[in-house]
Amino acid sequence: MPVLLEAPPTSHAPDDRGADISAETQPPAPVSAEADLAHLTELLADHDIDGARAWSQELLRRWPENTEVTHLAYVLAPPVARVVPRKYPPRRRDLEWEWLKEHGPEYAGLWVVLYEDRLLAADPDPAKALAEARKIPCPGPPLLHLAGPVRKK
Amino acid sequence: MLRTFTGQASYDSDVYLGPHRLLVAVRVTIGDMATSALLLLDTGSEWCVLSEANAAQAGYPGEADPETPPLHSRFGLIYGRIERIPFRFVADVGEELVLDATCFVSADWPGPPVLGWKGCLERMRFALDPADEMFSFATL
Amino acid sequence: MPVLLEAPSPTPVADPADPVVDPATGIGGCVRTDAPAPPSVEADLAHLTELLADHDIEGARAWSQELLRRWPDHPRAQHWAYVLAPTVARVVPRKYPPRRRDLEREWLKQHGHEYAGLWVVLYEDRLLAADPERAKAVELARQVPCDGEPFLHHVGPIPKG
Amino acid sequence: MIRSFTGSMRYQTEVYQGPHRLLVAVEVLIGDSSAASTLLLDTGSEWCVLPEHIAGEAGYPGEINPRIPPLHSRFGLIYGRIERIPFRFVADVGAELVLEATCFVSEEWPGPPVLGWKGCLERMRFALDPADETFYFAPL
Repeated sequence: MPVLLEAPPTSHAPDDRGADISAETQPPAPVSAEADLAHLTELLADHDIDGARAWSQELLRRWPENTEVTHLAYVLAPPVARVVPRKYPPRRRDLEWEWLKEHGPEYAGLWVVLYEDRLLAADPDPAKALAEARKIPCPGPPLLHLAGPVRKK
Repeated sequence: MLRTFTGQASYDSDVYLGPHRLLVAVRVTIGDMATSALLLLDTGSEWCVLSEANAAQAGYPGEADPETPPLHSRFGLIYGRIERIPFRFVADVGEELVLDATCFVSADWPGPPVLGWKGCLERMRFALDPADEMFSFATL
Repeated sequence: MPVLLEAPSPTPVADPADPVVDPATGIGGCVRTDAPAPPSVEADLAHLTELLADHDIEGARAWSQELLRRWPDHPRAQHWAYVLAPTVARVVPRKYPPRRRDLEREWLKQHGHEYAGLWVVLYEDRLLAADPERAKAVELARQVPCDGEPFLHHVGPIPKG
Repeated sequence: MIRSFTGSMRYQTEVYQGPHRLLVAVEVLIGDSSAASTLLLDTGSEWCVLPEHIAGEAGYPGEINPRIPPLHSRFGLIYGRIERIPFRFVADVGAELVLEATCFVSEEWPGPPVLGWKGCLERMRFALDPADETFYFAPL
């Protein structure tokens, strides 16, 4: 006997929460930025990112001067990808990856900075490695990588 | 720069599958299942992952295999077995695609069914286009 | 075609284009390994488990083919060679006419919250069945004729906000 | 079925970033950093995730923000903050792409830098083609 669509199916156990959920999540009236920000945290904790985005824009309308609000509205807004003029000549980084396959294990645990097959710097601290590498001119951005056991192909 | 695909279907994003929230979900018919299921497309997952219930419904019942190392997941260590199960990618447009996926199957897996990299995504060309929320796929 | 290095690595990838590999199933592949020739299948299987635990999937694939060569009649060797072999994707004729599932998604948006926690089976904007148990929902839906693939979905909790 | 892309770059598979194994890895220039970083492309990750040192190097130092709920990860609960940081995909072929990604930044994050779905991949068209191990991308 096919399921009768008019009457909700017998096995449907109405969810008691269903009626209250929508009331419970009604955004609080604009009592304070604090309460509104707490609601934003709730939405993020509930992984309702789109809800958090929409709510952060509402917060911006309510509390335009609040720096926490302006920061969160800015960082949560969905990004816009755009094509940009090249900054660097096009090249593949095969040489860097070949170097890492060959020598990675010898530098395991160190941050290495490579340009093609040239090791510009190696240091346990990535910031130091980059600072060292900056002293050596190269035509494009080098690769910063934490050397480790590299799976052989 | 053009890439061609043999089939495409709309994907779901931010969708709930029971208690599980799937960021990107595509429809696949698993084994002998009568209807397609929604799977989390996860390039960060080593294997495809199915619960024992999914595997049994697909016609691949079984038990945990001591030879199979546990899976490290955000739910902790998960013990199971590795199976090879046909996955049929449902196409709203164009041709459907089948591949025999290597799956980690576990009775302990509390998460959603997962499309993983090894033994599945690594062996097909695919694209995601949020502009029309289409998942496009092709053989290599 | 995976990158083959000049100096063949100790555990080369079982490559479907390789003539030794059966293109339909992806089983087979050239195998070279440095592991000693242990006397027992248990030791070989233990080595396979080690490779998997080390996430060396390509190594495990190659080793599972070596296992098959050494112990062709052993069911575990056959199982591992079969499940680990790289898969081959192929285009297949359609089972159902092509169609988008926008109507089903629209239905879920409108009515999903009334069925929170249930498995629902839809066809376009028609609810064929709803049940807490997946198998029962599918079974109920089978009794309702429809000319395409039904859409099964496990309705989640009601998202707040 | 054809999809067009504005740029592409080679991706790496199964490479190690220190102790971390990256199934699919792409290189991205993050913020003002002078070097490209290797990121795990993970459609199963809610956010892009950056360790503190990369955000600091990129010009985005900062502290844990108590308003931001912790990240549930296989490393456990991770506390941090959310930033909006420009990511530049430096194409091997074709045009470069820039996108201001929403990133979860934490000094507690022990894992590799991650390219996640919300606030990044959800807003660009992309494809992975294992035939030539290439990551294709385009704006929406």
